Amino acid sequence: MRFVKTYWLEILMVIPLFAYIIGFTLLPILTNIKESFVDQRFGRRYDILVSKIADIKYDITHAQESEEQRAYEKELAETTLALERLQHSPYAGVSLSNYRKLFTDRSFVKAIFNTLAITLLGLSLQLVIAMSIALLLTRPLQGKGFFRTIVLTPLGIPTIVSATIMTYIFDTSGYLNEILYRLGLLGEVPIDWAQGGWLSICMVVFADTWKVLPLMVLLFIAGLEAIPQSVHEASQIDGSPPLYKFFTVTLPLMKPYITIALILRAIDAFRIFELPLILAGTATTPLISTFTYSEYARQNYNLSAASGTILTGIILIFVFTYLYIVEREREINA
Amino acid sequence: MPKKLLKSLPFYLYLAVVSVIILYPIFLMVKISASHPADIMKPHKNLLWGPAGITLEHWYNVFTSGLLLPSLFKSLLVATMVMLLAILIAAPAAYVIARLGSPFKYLFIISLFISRTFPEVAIALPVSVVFLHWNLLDTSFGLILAHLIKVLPYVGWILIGTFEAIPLSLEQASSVDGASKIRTLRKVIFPLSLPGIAVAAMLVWLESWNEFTYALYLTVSENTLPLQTYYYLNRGGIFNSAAYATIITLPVIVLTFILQRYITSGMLAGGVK
Amino acid sequence: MHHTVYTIWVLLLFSLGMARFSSGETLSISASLGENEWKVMREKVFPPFETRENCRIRAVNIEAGDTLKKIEVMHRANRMSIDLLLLDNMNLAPYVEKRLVLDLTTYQALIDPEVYEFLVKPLTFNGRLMFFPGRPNVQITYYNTDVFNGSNYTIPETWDELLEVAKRLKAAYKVGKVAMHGTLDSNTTTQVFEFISAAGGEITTLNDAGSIKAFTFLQELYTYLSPETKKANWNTTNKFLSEETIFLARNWPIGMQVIVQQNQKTNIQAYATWAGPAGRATMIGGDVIAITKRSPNKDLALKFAGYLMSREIQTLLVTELGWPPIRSDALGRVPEWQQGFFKAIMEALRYGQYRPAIMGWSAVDKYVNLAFKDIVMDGRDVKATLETYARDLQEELAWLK
Amino acid sequence: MAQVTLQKVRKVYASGYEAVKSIDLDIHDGEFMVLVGPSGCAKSTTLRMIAGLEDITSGDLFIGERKVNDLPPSKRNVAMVFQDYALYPHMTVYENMAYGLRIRKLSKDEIHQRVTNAAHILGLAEHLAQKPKALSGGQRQRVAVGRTLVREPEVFLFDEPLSNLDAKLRVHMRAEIIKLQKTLATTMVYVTHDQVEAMTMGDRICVLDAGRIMQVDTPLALYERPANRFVATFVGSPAMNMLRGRLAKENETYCFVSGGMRLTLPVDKADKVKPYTNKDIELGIRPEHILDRRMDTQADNVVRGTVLLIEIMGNEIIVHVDVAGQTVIGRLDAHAPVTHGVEHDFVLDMRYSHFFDPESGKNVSC
Repeated sequence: MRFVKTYWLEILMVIPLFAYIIGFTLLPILTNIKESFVDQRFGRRYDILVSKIADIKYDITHAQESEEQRAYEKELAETTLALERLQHSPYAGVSLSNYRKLFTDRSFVKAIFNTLAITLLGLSLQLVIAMSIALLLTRPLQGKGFFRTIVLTPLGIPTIVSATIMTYIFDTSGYLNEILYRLGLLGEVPIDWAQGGWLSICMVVFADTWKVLPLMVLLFIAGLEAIPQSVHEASQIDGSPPLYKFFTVTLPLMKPYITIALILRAIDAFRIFELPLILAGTATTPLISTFTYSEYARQNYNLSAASGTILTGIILIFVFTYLYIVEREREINA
Repeated sequence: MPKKLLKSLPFYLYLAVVSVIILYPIFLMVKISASHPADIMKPHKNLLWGPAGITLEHWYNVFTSGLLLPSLFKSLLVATMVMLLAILIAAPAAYVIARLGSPFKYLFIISLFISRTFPEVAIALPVSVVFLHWNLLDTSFGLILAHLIKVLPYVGWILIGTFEAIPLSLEQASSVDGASKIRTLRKVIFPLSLPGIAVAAMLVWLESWNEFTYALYLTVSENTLPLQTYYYLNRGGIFNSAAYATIITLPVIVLTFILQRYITSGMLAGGVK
Repeated sequence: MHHTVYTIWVLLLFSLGMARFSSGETLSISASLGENEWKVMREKVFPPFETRENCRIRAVNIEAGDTLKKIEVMHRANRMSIDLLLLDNMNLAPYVEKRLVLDLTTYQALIDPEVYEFLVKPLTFNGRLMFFPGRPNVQITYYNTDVFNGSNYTIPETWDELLEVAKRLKAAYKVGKVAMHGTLDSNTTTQVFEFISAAGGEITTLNDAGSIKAFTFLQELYTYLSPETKKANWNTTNKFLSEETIFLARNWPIGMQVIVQQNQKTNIQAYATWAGPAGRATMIGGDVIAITKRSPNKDLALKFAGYLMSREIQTLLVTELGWPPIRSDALGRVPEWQQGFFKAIMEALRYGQYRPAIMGWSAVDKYVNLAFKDIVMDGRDVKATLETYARDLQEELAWLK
Repeated sequence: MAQVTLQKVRKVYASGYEAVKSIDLDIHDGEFMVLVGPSGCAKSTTLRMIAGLEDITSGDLFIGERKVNDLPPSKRNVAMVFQDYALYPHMTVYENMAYGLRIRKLSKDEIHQRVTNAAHILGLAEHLAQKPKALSGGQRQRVAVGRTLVREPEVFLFDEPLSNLDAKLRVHMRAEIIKLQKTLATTMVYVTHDQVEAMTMGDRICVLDAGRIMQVDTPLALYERPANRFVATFVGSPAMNMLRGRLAKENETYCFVSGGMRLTLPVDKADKVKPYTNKDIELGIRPEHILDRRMDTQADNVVRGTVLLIEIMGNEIIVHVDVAGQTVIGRLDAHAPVTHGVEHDFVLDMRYSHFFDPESGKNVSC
């Protein structure tokens, strides 16, 4: 009690944030998980009936003539009966049917594969490119400020916009094919980037990289600038060749920044949504996120919930392994 | 000197290539938004500008369509509100967390971190159902609440970093000087954290301005700019969507150029350690 | 600090106010139209009505796919901000089943005798008129006149010719130049529906002789189709035609607006359709007028419905947009460039069939697309695949009854 | 104006570590009390408890008549100078000083009068409009002091205020603070780890070690009558020599025997240490009481040892001598004829010797 007395202000200050997070993040996630265990067929029907009943009740209260009212009463009775019957239907109660459906659905399995592939490919590509650019922009180079500004341009560009732009580039009659054609790398037959499979994965990865490169470059530049000059000088005096120096001095010192970059990017990559939705479409290149959405759009809420839950699961597993590793390293260092 | 230049030539080449790859798509967007259909609607397109030259007709269409202003207004309102509320909610908590002892602090930061990792698509569905009952679907307020879900943990992190940078002795001095906790917050902590808060605010504004997923789930008829672009993409053909995209992008690019030098790695990293 | 907080509250209340914002004397209508269609609406159709009734018309564009969900949302929340809908007729049953739309039986009188009977009939659900006819619509076959100039290529009139042309085009251009809607959603369903009907099949059965014929044909045809097929829907098809990455494809009449007016392509024309084993068949799509059950201003909405069905507006729509009229006395003079297309539309309408008005159309949609993916795209066995999906479909339909 | 009283004050941290072990301390009104001790002796913790920045685990703390255990710092009417000064970087020097006064709702001109006055005393008059980062270390230090001055508090608290300054400046500020205290005659509690600072500044000094008070007394008393081994060695430099040995009695005279040497005790000391006869005992003697033999040739208490090291100070020399395996440090006249590595006779002036109990380390000779 004394604690509350002394720290009332602090408590008051923390509560809103965490109340919000619990209310608007944790709770939804939990409901989502709950819904995912309700059979889709039951879910939809139940939905309709409940709203219908509510609607009829509303009409009864607003009905003018008594005869109209009677009609509603009758309808109400029928619907309630239907609901009653539904409660005892084979589909009622907790069921794994959604998950069974998902894992027998080839396009969902493909979605899992695509999601992982895009994450892995994207991360490694972005890591290498961003690192190389950061290295260049931190060494004494004429007009690097200019390049820095250019590289950072896409930083704030809405993903939806970058997606829009990328459609111009990756259309079958788009600018990339045109460039390849002009370079003579391509005959009359254009490449269909959205055909699914690796091509589409590469397309999404490219689009994603274009969008997030600035963030990673900034992060790495900060990391490189955090390395004291003396370290570089020391290794120069030791006469270590540049590449050797990079792998033995720079990279280890960059480790914290790299891990941060990777973890943040990985999470976003798992959740990547607009780009594949617009660039590739759900038909040829489903991702878990877009799959979840398309099921939602088809009003298969429970199925959507299940797929969303799976995505959540994958991310959480990833995050916790990451945290575990960080913890262990702490203990090692300490 | 020329020898040195020769040595750094490959670097310049690399940077040049990267720059082109980064800038060309943006150029395309602007180009298409101001090109004659004849130049775009043909098998082999011009990589630079087509012979028919520049036209502003698409821009004219967009501005006269009557769909731009409402969505522009909604986007502005939502982004601004989200910015203010996010700071108002996250800043105090961030301050307290920044002053906590290590075990609790770590715990809080982790929980913020995890709450940020949940996929929107998983959150948006239940939220849309709840908002339906709360009568918040298709309202700016509802969207604001949704965007807060996305930005709060993020801004929380940034601000924790900001507050950690303020030495504890300042607060103690102030309290010895006879200031109450609240006065200390107002007169000492707040002014000192203002720059950090400002940057965080701008980042939040951007996040909300660009947000798509929640908007898609929670909007019925009153679109935000990104949604409007999306629907144009689905419908009006590529010219208008190009014009729209350009319109959304301009303020953003300006803002990011302002932000560039203020963004610290801590903010990007969101303070994960 | 203080007045920041203050402003925040002001803004908060303000946005809440926005939330509560209800139309009042403004009539809110929603439809899923193209830019230039909206243009005509805004410039030619709304203003006279607005002045006559001195009201404001607020038009929002809701995608056909989203309409049901969103109307349902507003209905349940009892915050109906849409009064009148121009609904795609493909999926009407749910609106009735979920009691979202107003029972129009008592307002039957608004339908002028001049309105075609065959358009009104399918709008009554168990004896009650739930919708007004809005705009019949039907897909036509677009073709590139530079290619199909009669000399080396002629427009296909039968399935066999279609297959033939597709083969020759692919041989000539190394890549397919004929496309169909292959986005595996309602777009695909519509065109599959036409193929099945043209083979005398029934799409809701899915494994009858006609369906099997249709899928067998599509499976063979697909290998000669353009890769764009996967991305081709009612919208992108226009782009592909305009960019001349494809030369022949069926699509809705809105295409002519985009292709000819917006993209300024003069070398694209259209004809009705090709004949299958059981003759020519098209699907009557288009929009019907619905008035939301909880619309805050029904009377205005009803007036506007009448206004839309009136002779003047129908004529206007024919002239401006080449929309086929719903009434015999609307003889608008279609502008020169449209006449070819208009002819095609009117002819295609003659082969038109309605979809069955069933609750589970979304199920049909789903299984047809699954079948299309497996059989046509992935080349699986026709009979076996159709068998399984037909079974699932029947089960689901039964469940949804 | 008030005295500060600590009664059985303890500080135990959440981790269970007991930083302060039951301290009793009376700081008189207007007194300059210095808390000194090696790092980790809890001197800062004690100060921060007085300020109210650390809460008190048990015991009572009075400022004047008020028991302030549970009062927040803001209500204790104390002022504090922090080690890192803790100036508000976003305020000008003037605002920094005025901050506390504004909180107390003093009238504008009252504030102005006080601030300018303080600024004048500290020679900050022309810097009032500047922000702290524009100032030099010494000036910042002055501002920190000024900020406490204007408050006219009951008690001033200083937490190692000079430790961030270079040696020269430190000596200077030391003098200033002393002057200040003399003019204000307000109670001041001053924490430092530097015993020279403590000796020069304090009216009284409180020597702490590992959370316990070792001795509280005036600087001179501390020096001449250290209560125990710790204080004896902590105060004064070079530190007091400590020799282990036994107390022997030979025909009415007591003498300290260790290795080769046997040193006769003066009578007064002998009386005090009698009980240690034939027991182990420790002899403490300050370097300045080790004399060169030639001063008086027939003196007793002579020890012979090899000179290990000679430090030349100019006015004097410090010699390290090995006497029967124990190193003894002496402070001799600059021209004493000692040479490195050569055996030499020294006289220990036993009048100034101290004797300590080997176990408890208590000073048993006074």
